[in-house]
Amino acid sequence: MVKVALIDGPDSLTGSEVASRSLRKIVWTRLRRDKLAMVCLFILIALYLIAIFAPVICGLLGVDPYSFDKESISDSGGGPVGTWGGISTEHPLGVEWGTGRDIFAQLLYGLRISLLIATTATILTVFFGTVLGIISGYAGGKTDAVIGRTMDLILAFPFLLIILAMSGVLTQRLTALGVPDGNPSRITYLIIVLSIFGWPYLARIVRGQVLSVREREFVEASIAMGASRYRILFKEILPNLWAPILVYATLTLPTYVGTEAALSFLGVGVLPPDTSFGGMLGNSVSYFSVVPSYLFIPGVVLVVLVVTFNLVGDAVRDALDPRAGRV
Amino acid sequence: MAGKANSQRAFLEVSDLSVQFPTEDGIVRAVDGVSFAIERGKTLAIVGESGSGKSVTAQAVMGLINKRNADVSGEVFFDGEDLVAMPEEGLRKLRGNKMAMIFQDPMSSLHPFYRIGDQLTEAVNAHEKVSKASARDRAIEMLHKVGIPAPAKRFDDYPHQFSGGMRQRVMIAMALINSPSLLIADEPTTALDVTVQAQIIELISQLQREFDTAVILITHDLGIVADVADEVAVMYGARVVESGSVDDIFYHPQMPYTLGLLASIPRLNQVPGDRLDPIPGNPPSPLRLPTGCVFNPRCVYQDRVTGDVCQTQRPALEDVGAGHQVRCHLPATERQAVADLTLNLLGRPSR
Amino acid sequence: MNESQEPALRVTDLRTYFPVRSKGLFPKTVGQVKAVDGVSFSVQPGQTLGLVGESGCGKSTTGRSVLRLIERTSGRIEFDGLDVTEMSSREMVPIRRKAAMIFQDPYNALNPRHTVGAIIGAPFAVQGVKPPGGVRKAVQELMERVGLNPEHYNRYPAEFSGGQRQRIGIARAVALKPKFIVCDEPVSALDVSIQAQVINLLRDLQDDFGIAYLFIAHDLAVVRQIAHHVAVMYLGQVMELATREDLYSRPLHPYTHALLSAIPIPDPRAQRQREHIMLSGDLPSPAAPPSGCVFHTRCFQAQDICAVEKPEIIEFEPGHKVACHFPIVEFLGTAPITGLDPGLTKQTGAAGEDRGSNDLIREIGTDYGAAPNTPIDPGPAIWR
Amino acid sequence: MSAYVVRRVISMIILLLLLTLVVFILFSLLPADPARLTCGKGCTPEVLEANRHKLGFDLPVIQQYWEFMKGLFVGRIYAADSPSPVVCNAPCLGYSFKRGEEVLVLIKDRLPPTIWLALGAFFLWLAAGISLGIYAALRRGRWQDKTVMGISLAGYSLPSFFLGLMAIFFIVIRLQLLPYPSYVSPFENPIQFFQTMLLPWIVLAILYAAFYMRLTRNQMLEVLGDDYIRTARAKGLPERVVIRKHALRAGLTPIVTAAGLDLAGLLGGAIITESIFSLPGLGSLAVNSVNDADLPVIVGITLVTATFIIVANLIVDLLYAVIDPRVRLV
Amino acid sequence: GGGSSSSTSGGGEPAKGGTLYYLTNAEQFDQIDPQRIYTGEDLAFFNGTIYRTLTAYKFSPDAAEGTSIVGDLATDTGTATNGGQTWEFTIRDGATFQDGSPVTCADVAYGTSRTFATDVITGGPTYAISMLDIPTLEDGSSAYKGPYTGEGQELFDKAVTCSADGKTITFNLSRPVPDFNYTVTLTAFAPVPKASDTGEKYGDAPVSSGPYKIESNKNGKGGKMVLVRNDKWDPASDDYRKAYPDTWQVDYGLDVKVIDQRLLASSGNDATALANGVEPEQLGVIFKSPTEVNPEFAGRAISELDPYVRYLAINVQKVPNLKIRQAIAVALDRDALRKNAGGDFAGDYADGVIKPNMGVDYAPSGMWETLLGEKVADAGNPELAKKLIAASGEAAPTITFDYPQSPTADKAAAIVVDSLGKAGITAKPNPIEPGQYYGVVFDPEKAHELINAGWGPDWPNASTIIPELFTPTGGFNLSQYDNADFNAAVETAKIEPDRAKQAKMWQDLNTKAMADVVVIPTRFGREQRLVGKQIGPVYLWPAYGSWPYAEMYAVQQ
Ligand SMILES: Nc1ncnc2c1ncn2[C@@H]1O[C@H](COP(=O)(O)OP(=O)(O)OP(=O)(O)O)[C@@H](O)[C@H]1O
Ligand SMILES: Nc1ncnc2c1ncn2[C@@H]1O[C@H](COP(=O)(O)OP(=O)(O)OP(=O)(O)O)[C@@H](O)[C@H]1O
Ligand SMILES: [Mg+2]
Ligand SMILES: [Mg+2]
Repeated sequence: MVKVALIDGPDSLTGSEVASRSLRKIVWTRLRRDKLAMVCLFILIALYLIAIFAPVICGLLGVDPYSFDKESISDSGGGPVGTWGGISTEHPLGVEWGTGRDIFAQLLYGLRISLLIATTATILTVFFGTVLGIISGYAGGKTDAVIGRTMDLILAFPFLLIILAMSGVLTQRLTALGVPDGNPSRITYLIIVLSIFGWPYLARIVRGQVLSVREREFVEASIAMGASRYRILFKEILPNLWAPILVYATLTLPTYVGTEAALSFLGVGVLPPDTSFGGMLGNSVSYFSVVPSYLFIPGVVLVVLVVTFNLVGDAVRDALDPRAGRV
Repeated sequence: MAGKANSQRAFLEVSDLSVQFPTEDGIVRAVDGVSFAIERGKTLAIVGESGSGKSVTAQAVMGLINKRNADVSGEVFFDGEDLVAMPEEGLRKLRGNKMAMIFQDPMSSLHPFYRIGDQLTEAVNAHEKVSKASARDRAIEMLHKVGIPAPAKRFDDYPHQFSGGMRQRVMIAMALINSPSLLIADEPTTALDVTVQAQIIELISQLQREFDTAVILITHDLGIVADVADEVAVMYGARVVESGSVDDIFYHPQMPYTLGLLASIPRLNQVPGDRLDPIPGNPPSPLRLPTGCVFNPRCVYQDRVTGDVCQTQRPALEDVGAGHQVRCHLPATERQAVADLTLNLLGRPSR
Repeated sequence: MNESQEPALRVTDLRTYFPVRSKGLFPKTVGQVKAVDGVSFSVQPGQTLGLVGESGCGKSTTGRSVLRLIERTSGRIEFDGLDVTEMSSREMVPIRRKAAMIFQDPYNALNPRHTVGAIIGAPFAVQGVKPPGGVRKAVQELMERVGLNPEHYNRYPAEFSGGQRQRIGIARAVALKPKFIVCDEPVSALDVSIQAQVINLLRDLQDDFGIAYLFIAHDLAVVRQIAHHVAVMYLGQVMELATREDLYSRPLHPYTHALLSAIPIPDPRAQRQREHIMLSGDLPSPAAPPSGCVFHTRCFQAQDICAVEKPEIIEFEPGHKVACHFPIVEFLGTAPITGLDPGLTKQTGAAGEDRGSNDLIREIGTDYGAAPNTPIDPGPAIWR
Repeated sequence: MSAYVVRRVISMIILLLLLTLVVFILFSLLPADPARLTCGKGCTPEVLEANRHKLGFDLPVIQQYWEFMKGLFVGRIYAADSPSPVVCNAPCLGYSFKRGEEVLVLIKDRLPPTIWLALGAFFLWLAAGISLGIYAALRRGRWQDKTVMGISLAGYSLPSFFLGLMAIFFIVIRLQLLPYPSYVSPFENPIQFFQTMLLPWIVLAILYAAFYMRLTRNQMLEVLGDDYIRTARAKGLPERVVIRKHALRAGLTPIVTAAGLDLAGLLGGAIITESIFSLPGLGSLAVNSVNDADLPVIVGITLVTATFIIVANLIVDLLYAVIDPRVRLV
Repeated sequence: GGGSSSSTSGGGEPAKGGTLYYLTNAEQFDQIDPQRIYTGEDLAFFNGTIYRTLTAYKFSPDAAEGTSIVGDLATDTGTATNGGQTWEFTIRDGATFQDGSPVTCADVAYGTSRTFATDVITGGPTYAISMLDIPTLEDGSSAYKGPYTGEGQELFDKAVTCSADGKTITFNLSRPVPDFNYTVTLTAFAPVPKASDTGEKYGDAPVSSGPYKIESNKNGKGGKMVLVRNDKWDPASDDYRKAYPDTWQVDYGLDVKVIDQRLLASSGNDATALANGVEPEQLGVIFKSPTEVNPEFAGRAISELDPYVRYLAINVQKVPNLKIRQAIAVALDRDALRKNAGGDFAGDYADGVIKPNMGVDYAPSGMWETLLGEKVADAGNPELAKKLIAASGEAAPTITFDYPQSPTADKAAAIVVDSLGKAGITAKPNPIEPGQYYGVVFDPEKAHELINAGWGPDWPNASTIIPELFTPTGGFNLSQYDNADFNAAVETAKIEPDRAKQAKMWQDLNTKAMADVVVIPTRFGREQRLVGKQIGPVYLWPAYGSWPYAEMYAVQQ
């Protein structure tokens, strides 16, 4: 049967029904199967939309976070008039102690600020963590040592303390550098410190990944073709890092929301008249035994935000887990 | 043999064993109606391509498949007891005691954090109440048997201080320390160099003789099969497609896949530089086993079968001689002709 | 073989040592792994040199050093008569069109995040080559050539089986029609039924394009099917280098003997009757290689001098080099190592007769057709 | 091994030196004039100048740094040229004029509550985190797993201050199960000590346990798939032994790392928890010092905390070698 | 004065013995060294317990009586001669330090001299330096450098002299100070035995001359100070202090919420505990209204005007245009600010920096009635502000508001921003860490246009207000105000011996400063306090706006 020897032609594909394996498609197909994640994703998108359109929404409802409603608070003590922190048709979630500002509107604007800070800081963290991690992992030697020691240094700092201590002066420096005074520079400060103290974690992960990816033969194949360092780093290696980076990003974002809230709680938040979740929670401390809604409303929204982010992050992680489904 | 309900049961008799893993992508039929049997002191080799279900079969026999995430059905009679139906505790008592297993990768099969000696005595203590000292003596003796020089000294070493071949010897020592009557060796030499492989295979045969153990040797290397096996089961696509004595398989193969396998291996006793005769196509995914005969997409002989039975009907395991069974739709005459043709090509005598 | 022709690759006294460093803030070099230690060979255009040896003996390091993927310690590498040893990585770029590489692990060698089209098209992109008709057309032609369905241009490696992935790697390697390819165990990870497909493909490509291969493998049987010359490595050094015919029929080095005899033949009767040379022990660590002849610790022929003096590699007979104090010459023309199917042996003619004829049976006999009971000098090895 | 430790200690010291320098430079930027802060209502420029000199703030940063480093080893005398110099004995971490106390003494005073808090929470979270993590891993994909992971998710989604305030609101204010937290030393009044520490312990433990549950679960899942676990089962070991002896030990390394660093971090003071539960620990000292611009104290705390972390790093690395014999400390 | 007492004394009779607990959020006293103490509550506490001063304020809830003085260490309230430029005090017999040695003139003089060692004794009031007849050097500092260097000691010894018997101390002043006998109520003039002086560290182990002495003191959260009876103190020599309790214990670093909860519950030791402040959320629990206590807390809570005036200082160097300053003042929503601070509970609208409870020195300034051209509503008048800006000839300014950060202050800042914004003035909030606050705003380079502040007099004479706040030599001139006419008028007022005339002068200067809008007064502060069930007397002592510590007792069971 000579035919045996000659058949050497195109093969039939096996498992060709498996969906195309681009990262995006993998994540998306797997995510879509996860009902809970989809619900959370939906909530998240809704929250982002709410944040972006907060002024419009507040306008429609006739509330805004800045105007003082002196009628809604008592003349003695400054507490809200009415039960549950002064919940009324005018003020769907009540008013702030002492000023009568609308809690609902504050919440929406706080969401805006929280998301702005957390999202931007995440992007920066991911950027620096990735770039420095890749460089550190690929270059090795002295570069690696310098970046590594810098990371050690940063990780050894009690960062909350530093952020607290440095907020005033660094905000001023930023202003001196041309960042508009006030909230722009405060927010910038928060974004910067969160990124500065955040990147080493990702850089470590990325570095580790690079160390293993660069040992994979396709990198060598690329070198053997005569590829430039740029191509190797960013075309060959980087695409293989998206999974850990994406996972890290989705899990970092909620952490930053929480951290920003904690910092606001400790007084390093945005400037009045603006406020964020942490600021609202910090304010609540003096009153919550009398008006618990001050604690619960921003707290619950914050938790919902963080939980949904985390759930989506988890789902992304599972979707990207190479071992997933191998039970 | 397997399937003959009223005959005397063999020492180990596996009949119609199936293992399915439900996964995200669908149900993986890793093992699909596999049957075979083996007596004490004999060696059964299971050969087949990667992913054909060899390891899962072995683990199913050992009761190592986690029943929580897999469906195991069929029967595994070991010394008269059905292992599939047996509760976990009973299996545990058998494992490492009456039946033992060694694995493909000696590098990762030993716990990296515990001393060699402790891992060995642990195997003793799991089944017997013996004093520390006597467990130690037994372990050292076993290490000596598998050819570890200065076993008393090496007793306290960690696995990473051993070379690959040495580790595989330790694994063998661990498997045989309770004198099992069944040893399953899952590709015990794939990760080793040829020169070491030869040592290990030799060692297993030697110990098999000493303990009168039944050995199931899983491999994809037909050379090793030719070397040590008494019986051979050829697996393809989760099924046994041909089984029989080693001579049946090598000199009288009846299944096109077995033939293709024999034809495609480069051999030292072949014309150097000649073209090889590969089987076309690729092995099937266990997620989507072909309907009918699992080999049909790659089979070049199916045009010799009338109709589309190859594509639609699953062939039964058919007796074609004493203990020689084949799963193929080819008519007996055609099978013989095909076998002769190929064997001629290989330069072997046909029957 | 046209000896006057400039070899596609010539390697002279190549050494590649890896420093062993301590960890910590101030790492120190505490030793060296002599992964490749004085290796010389050449490969003629359109020919294949097989490089065999056990795991860790330095095969891959040789292949990589040759392509300047790792920095060699010393030695000289010439492509097509051009000395590339001292070239900077920039200068190497155009050279890399002529030399490509195929890897062992068909999954690892392909970037899982790139489509097949991108992978095979990468050499064009990297080298800035614009094939007539565009990259896509060129890639699809290549895919067709190596037996892949060109419609699968946009798929990812994970969607392919091992054999198919290896074809992708091969297509990438031959994309720029190189003169020379290092194949680092291209079939070791494949199932036997697929292995043969790939070997056939490599040979066809060699015939078509006249590519020279440095074919690395640990399986002597596989090498035998593809290589014109074979080099046997042990602990970073070449022990024996000969034409295929010479090496398999008249191996000189004890190590080659041991290797050959350790490979089981998938033929029960033949296998049962073969004599096996069983080497004792494992490969020593290349970080602390034995003194003298590196093989002496496992050699059944070893004598006192072996532990002291390193045997130089010498051209023992024309085209057959060996590095051994006591090459096994007395076996010449006989087949001491392998037993054969008795049925076959009977038909075997005289040794060396009619070599090159296409008669399968006689060919086999030529290699191993001798009395199986020829006494062998008993060494420290275990005999079966 | 000892050479390794010596080398590590040296690099630790270098790291600490660098860190101090960075801290000095960072804090030299602070707007508040520390001298002004020690100079009350009726402050005059010359008094200000004198104070500045006394505190050593008139020196260039680098020299202040040098003085500080010297003080660590030989002690330090502030305002040596004045009639009433302030002596700060070696190791002198600085002197808080605001509080009229050596920084080292201040830190020593504040350490016990922080240590109690950290240790109590540490044991709670390790116990809960690891056991629940294993439990979840063994029941992967089933409701028990999902429940544990849900708890874990909640744990690390809840900001600590929210959790703390909720605990106070419900347990202290509404249900009045515990008194309003205010620290007493365990040696003074053990019962009150436990009553006040209980909530902070639980709050911190929930936060951390959440992470350890996941970590343990993932580690276990990873390790349970390893070949040597199969070997252990093939030996016929009871499942309990396989899990505890073989799997857990193998999966321990990242847990040890995390635990070591987390504990060290906590020993530097849990700023938020301490301030919510008004525990007089390092964290609240830190916050107060920031509010007071009490520079020497901030620097001192930063250094002490960083030292904890760096030392923990070393200990963790040494522990690796204990856990994993393959690790060679060279 | 404003705060008619809502409750004046606790239930029950005074009894000797027991322990009084002073619960505080602070982690330590700012200062314990007598020469360095400078806050009202601390002055009251230490003066009542361990430091006797030449003169002291009477104990009474009444604003007038409570701010009048009696002799303490001195037999009487002193004798002024030389037109008020020389003051003489005679020290009582039987007054001793805790070691039993008698308090002499030399000890008082020595204590006073310590103030001059400005490099060691920092933070305290510097009246001795500015009032005693000791020349100043070119750089403005005193020629006397304190007892430690001894430089210029002879100058001091000339300014402060002792009689031969050590009983009479004479202060020679550089100018007439008609109320110098009020000045010496400050512990800065308290005696310090030279032998025990440890300089900088004297506060760690001060020598008591009062009925109690420090047994132990441990700062920080969880720390406490314990005062026990000074058995060398002779009640016969001291008819001023009652010294009822056996022990005083100060618990440091308690959370304000904890303090409230403990006092509300008032169980165990907390029955004899006091503190000085109530969180806003508890006000509704304790009080029916700012002037009425809920029955269940009757006799345990007070809501009184404190000595402080809250205001926003305008930095006149940075905002030189009067019209702009007026515009800022007019635009400010003081109503919202007061509401935010607690409405009625937080106090009354202020019209100047002198408070009605100052007695004679107070007269309405008319700031919000006439001074700014028309009557300005409490909620501000953005329209008028816009007009003023238009009239200023400048564009609407952009200003920055410095304030010590806290949640409530953040909201106040929001109010400032919002209400100024309505008048077109851009205000930017600049929160500063509370502890660093004064360090920043006293630095002319770092302070901004609008600065949050509050001030209380050192004794009931506006001489401790107007000069401090509005002259370049004042210690609290956040406005950087420097007006030659004004300065001259201040100097005249300072030495005016006739108290009534002097009061009129202060009233005019107050009005002048308001007309110049140097500060925007927002509130005459009111404060609320709560004590345990078994403590008395419960009233706010007008002298320091504090508890009358020396009179306090645990109620007899
Ligand atoms: N736990 C599991 N869950 C899902 N699929 C599994 C599991 N274990 C094995 N399989 C699948 O079952 C099939 C048979 O696997 P098995 O390990 O028995 O193959 P094998 O013949 O031993 O192959 P190899 O030669 O590569 O070892 C494979 O496709 C494998 O992916
Ligand atoms: N980058 C490296 N650093 C240090 N040692 C190395 C490095 N690469 C290889 N080695 C060592 O050099 C020796 C030769 O390695 P090499 O990979 O060339 O062997 P090989 O013959 O290809 O083996 P295999 O068959 O396992 O692929 C080995 O001992 C290996 O451990
Ligand atoms: Mg297998
Ligand atoms: Mg290799």
